[in-house]
Amino acid sequence: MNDNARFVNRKELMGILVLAVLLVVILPLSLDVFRLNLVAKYLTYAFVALGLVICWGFGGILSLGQGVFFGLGGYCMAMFLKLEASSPENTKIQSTPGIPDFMDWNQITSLPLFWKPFHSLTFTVIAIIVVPAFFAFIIGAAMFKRRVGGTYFAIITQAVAAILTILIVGQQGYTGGINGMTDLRTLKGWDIRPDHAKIVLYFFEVALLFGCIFIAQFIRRSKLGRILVAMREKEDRVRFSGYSVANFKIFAFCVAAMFAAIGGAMFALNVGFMSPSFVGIVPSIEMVIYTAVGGRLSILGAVYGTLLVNFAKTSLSESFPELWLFGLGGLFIAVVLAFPNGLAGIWGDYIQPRIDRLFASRKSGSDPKADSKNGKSFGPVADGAPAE
Amino acid sequence: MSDDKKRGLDSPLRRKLLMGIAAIPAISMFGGPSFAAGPATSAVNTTGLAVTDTEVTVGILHSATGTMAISETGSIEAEKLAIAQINEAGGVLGRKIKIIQEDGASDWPTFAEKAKKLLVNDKVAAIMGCWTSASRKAVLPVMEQYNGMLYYPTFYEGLEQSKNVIYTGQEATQQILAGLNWIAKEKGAKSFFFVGSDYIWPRTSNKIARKHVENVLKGKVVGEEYYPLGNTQFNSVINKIKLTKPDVIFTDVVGGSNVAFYKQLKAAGIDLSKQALLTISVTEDEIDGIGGENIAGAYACMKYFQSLKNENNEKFVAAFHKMWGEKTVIGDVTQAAYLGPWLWKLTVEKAGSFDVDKIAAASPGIEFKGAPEGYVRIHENHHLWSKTRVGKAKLDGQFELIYETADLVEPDPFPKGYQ
Amino acid sequence: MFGDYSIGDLGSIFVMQGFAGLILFSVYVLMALGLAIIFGQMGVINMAHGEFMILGAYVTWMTSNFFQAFLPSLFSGYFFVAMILAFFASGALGMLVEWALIRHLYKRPLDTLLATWGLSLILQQAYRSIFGAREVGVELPQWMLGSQKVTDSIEVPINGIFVMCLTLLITIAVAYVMYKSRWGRQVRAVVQNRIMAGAVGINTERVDCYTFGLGCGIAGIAGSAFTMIGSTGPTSGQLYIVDTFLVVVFGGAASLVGTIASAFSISQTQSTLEFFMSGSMAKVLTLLAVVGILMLRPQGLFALKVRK
Amino acid sequence: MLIGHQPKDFLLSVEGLTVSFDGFKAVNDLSFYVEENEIRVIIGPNGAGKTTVLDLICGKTKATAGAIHFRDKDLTKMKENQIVQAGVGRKFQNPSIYDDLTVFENLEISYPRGRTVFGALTFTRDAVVRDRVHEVAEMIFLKDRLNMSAELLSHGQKQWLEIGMLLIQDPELLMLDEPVAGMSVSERVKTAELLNTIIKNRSVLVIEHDMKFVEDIAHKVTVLHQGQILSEGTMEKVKNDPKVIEVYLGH
Repeated sequence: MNDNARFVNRKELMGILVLAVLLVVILPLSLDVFRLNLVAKYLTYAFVALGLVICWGFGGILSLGQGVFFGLGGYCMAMFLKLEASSPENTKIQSTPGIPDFMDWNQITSLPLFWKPFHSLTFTVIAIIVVPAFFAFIIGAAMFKRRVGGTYFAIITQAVAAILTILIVGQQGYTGGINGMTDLRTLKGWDIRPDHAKIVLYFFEVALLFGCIFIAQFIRRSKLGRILVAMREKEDRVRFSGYSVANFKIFAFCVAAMFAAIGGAMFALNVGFMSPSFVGIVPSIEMVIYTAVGGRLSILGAVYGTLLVNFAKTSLSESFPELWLFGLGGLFIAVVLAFPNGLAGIWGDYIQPRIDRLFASRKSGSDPKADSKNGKSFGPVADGAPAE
Repeated sequence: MSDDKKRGLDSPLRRKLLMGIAAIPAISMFGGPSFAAGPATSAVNTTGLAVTDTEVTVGILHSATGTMAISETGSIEAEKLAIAQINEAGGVLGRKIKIIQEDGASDWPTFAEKAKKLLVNDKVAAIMGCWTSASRKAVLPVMEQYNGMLYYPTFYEGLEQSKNVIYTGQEATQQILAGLNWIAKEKGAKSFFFVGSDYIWPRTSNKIARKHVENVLKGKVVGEEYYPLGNTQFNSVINKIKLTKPDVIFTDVVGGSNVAFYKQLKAAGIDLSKQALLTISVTEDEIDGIGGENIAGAYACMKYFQSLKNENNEKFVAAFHKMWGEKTVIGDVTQAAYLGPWLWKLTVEKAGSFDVDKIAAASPGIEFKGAPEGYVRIHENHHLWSKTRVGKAKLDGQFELIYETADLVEPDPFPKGYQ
Repeated sequence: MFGDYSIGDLGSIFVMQGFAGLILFSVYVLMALGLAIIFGQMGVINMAHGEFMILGAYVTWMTSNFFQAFLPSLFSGYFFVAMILAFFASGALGMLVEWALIRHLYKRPLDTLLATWGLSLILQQAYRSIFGAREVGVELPQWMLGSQKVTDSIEVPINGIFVMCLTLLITIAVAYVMYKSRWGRQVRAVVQNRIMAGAVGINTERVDCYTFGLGCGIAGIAGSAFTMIGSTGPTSGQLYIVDTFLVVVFGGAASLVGTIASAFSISQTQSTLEFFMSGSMAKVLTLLAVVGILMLRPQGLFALKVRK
Repeated sequence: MLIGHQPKDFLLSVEGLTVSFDGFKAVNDLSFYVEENEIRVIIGPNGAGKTTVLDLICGKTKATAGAIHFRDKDLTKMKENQIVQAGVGRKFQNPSIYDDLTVFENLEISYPRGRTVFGALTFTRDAVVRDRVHEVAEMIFLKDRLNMSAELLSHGQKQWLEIGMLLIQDPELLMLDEPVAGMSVSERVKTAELLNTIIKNRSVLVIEHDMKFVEDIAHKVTVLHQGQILSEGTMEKVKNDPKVIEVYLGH
């Protein structure tokens, strides 16, 4: 019980360490830069999946519009990078040098007002966090205060994603339209394209990811985390324990939005462009499946789920593009029908108990009661009921 | 007509089989021609490309899945055909071409990722690929960073020029201006109504068309409308067309929207044999989905039609049908995609090397006399000199050639006065 | 913008524009009815709804090919046969899906969303493998093409009239089935109290299965009808899905009247806006209005206040 | 402010309360007053509107007309969580606890501290909290089940746990909806004992069918019938009211 109150317990620490070794040591050593950059790209989605664990797994709020926040974060970053790439020297063939190329194509002759602050990196970094959070706050406040939840919320977030996509595509003079913002080159003069930059960015991203994992872990371990779980189960009861359910939902949704936005910003840096194809409904739903495969209640599972699905996608679509869609579709169905707790559930139900038994037989001195308790709350709530 | 419809039932299956065969390096299919021993690999490949003494690897990068698979399938087929033919004719510098095909999955970042994989991992000597502007824009920085060579087949909006890309389709002025001139003269057209899908290619094309109509033809644009990609309801814009009674409807609607647009236009009682309509986005491929009866009478402005009467084209169409099924249609982009491997082969042979820098430098001036569209030549700006043609859609889904420019039109990706 | 036109011109345009709105309305109702039954009565979110529609479209295409090849004399009437076949094909697939998939997920509505999304991916790829990646063109009999002149300047498209009649017919049929027939009473009984319904001898599993099948079957008819106005390709179904869901949710999920009212208001808003601005902006504004109203009135237009 | 101000300070005053669902008036112009430290039992046949009254007071259902004052606060204008924070606690008819959490966590969540988002994030499980949880757990007979997942408890234990969750909130007005329903005889006895300890120093509003139990604890009884008060007073008075006998006790 006391163990429970601590921010990470022994098993969880082990889990985080294993992931750290995998991401910091094993992958960089075993993969070439190209593949490592792919991993970096996948990991940007892991941020989104992590956010979904908090808002969907813990809080029971399924958002089908996480692409909106991924996109907002990504676009904020891309706007900064695009401005830097559009220096008057780089763009001297344009009729108006010094503005992004797509603006020039759309007969815009001066930088729009809302672009101007993105000359500043500090402003950009703040915007990456604040803009999506603010947006999530507005949506969340409007919906949760009026007790819109469940499927309605899912469909409305989906509509928001559709609106934003059409808007970005339609306002191409300001956003780059369907092409997105391409050809991003430098960050404060530092070229983000060569291999060594990719490696630096990879490690930076992994560090950020662990930052987010710790935040997620902190939230889960705090009373707030337990309130979220309680809320998912019996919303009314939480209300009658004196909590404002709406505020907690808004908080979870905002955190998820911020994580997604960080992922989006890292995407723009790692991949070198941003496009509306991440904002829409399809990518948003795909991001949900990463979380579901990892186990919607498992923080680390989100990372593994994202990596697994994307590795499968890349390798399958390289050799069997047709099979890939069958595979992905089948994965959705299998996860929902057979493994509602995803990889974490499989781990918690089948693998962990064996390992435990192995350890228990070796050193019988350990406290079996604490172990079983921890095992349960780590293998992330293997026995937990599905979110809905 | 019934014949035409029956093929739908059997052709995909058959196409599938054929694709499977084609995936095996085409040598097995064509009975293994003997490859003359070419120059030493060390001499023709100084940059570590995937070239051996007997083989050279080339990438094909299109969408085989997702919404764009509809359009890009033809390009894949054409490129495979060209490569098979080149191999049959002895390969490139005595080396057989090996294909690595990647799926862009209609997703722009995937295109970038796969392009990078082809260049970095597979070290391909050239990539035949991309279809939409968005995919090209995503791939372009990768091509430039890793110094690859892309042969891009689609007619597009222009405003681009790269050492690492050969544009085998037409850029906007090349495609549009001659067509507008023709229709203005032929139909005495003064007023135009523009309808397009809402993204960069239609918007840029319409911008160029508008300048040309207003400044050169001294006509008037009475309406300019854009609908989101995938929109299926066009009754409102059709009413606006009825209200403004333009001499010419000028369209660049793409994808599934296309089908909806022409079906609804027909249903609204706009008779394309009386109302002139000029499209720059409908090829034989699109008519397949629209249905010939819905679009018959419309004019399309392209550089190639399947029905072109010349020796090259007859051979090309026959070979294409032999490989991909009798009833597979061939559109403008499909033909342009077919040019890619041939132009690359000719350039390699002129440069005497697979090195990308040498190919980029040797490209201007390369002539391809065997092109189905007729003679083409690569311009200094890496686009093609080509003729512009206007065709009239017929009930059977083919175009009847109505007009073609007398000379090759010069590609002008950064047109003065149209920006 | 109206300065250059005569009053007569404007008048007929407004009539035709009103008609365009009505066609859009019919299209929305047709799309949404099947979904409204499934979502409203069963609480299942069927993300593969669009793919069931496209199945109907492909069935129509195959039927037209069959008639052209073997019964060319009856070609003018094939469309009715096609619609019936489309209904049964989509309905049968729907029942199969219910039995294999949905049945296990009634207690987890959000999970049905993910599972049916997976199903939609599988169906899309299946269509691509079977029918090819290219779009297919469905040829219509001559009488369904063109338009009917009402006055010199007012013309209405025949396929529009056809869709409207079809919508009316199907709506009446559905209303009858749901509110008058014995089976409809069973469905509603199951919706209100599954356990009680089971206790009084209603085979709830079978009712669920048929309800889902009916919803999918109507989607099939809709898809068949849409071959007249839209495209038929492996991914065409996705074009409809967001609109469809918004219509259903905006109407208040449990209400057939609500679905119709919401289809009406959304279609009229959109077609009116389309006349004054570009199609893209009209779409954005319509969606924004719908989302905005849903934020103020989350239960939709026509949800009843019930004692919880 | 003087208008409508009661001469005597009631803890809870319900005046002219009406709620209608699509025209059906579940509660119709209802008025009653609860004093400090009073134990009031509401009885009435099924569908009389008993649970709806509790729903209205705790904010779960919004009133169509009328006023509910708790001290000087108008509860009809407050949200559920604000009503709880003002000092009104509610136990539901079916045990409403968090199955996924342990007994300890169930009680801890109900502990009235850190109820804002930020407060919950920075909440620490200090000695005060632990002691209070242990204290309450002892009262509700669950002292040695603190680390058990709540879903494993028996039905009666779940009822106790929910009562414990209310207790730890320390409300001034405690509302219990059929606290002994579905319990075994021995559990019933223990529950009565529990209720007798916890009703000290607070006002309690109870809905109950078990007449024996009502007689044991009630200071005053209100009989509801079709959303209106049929009779009100001591158990003795109510029992002898002919109207009551006709509609309820007589059966």
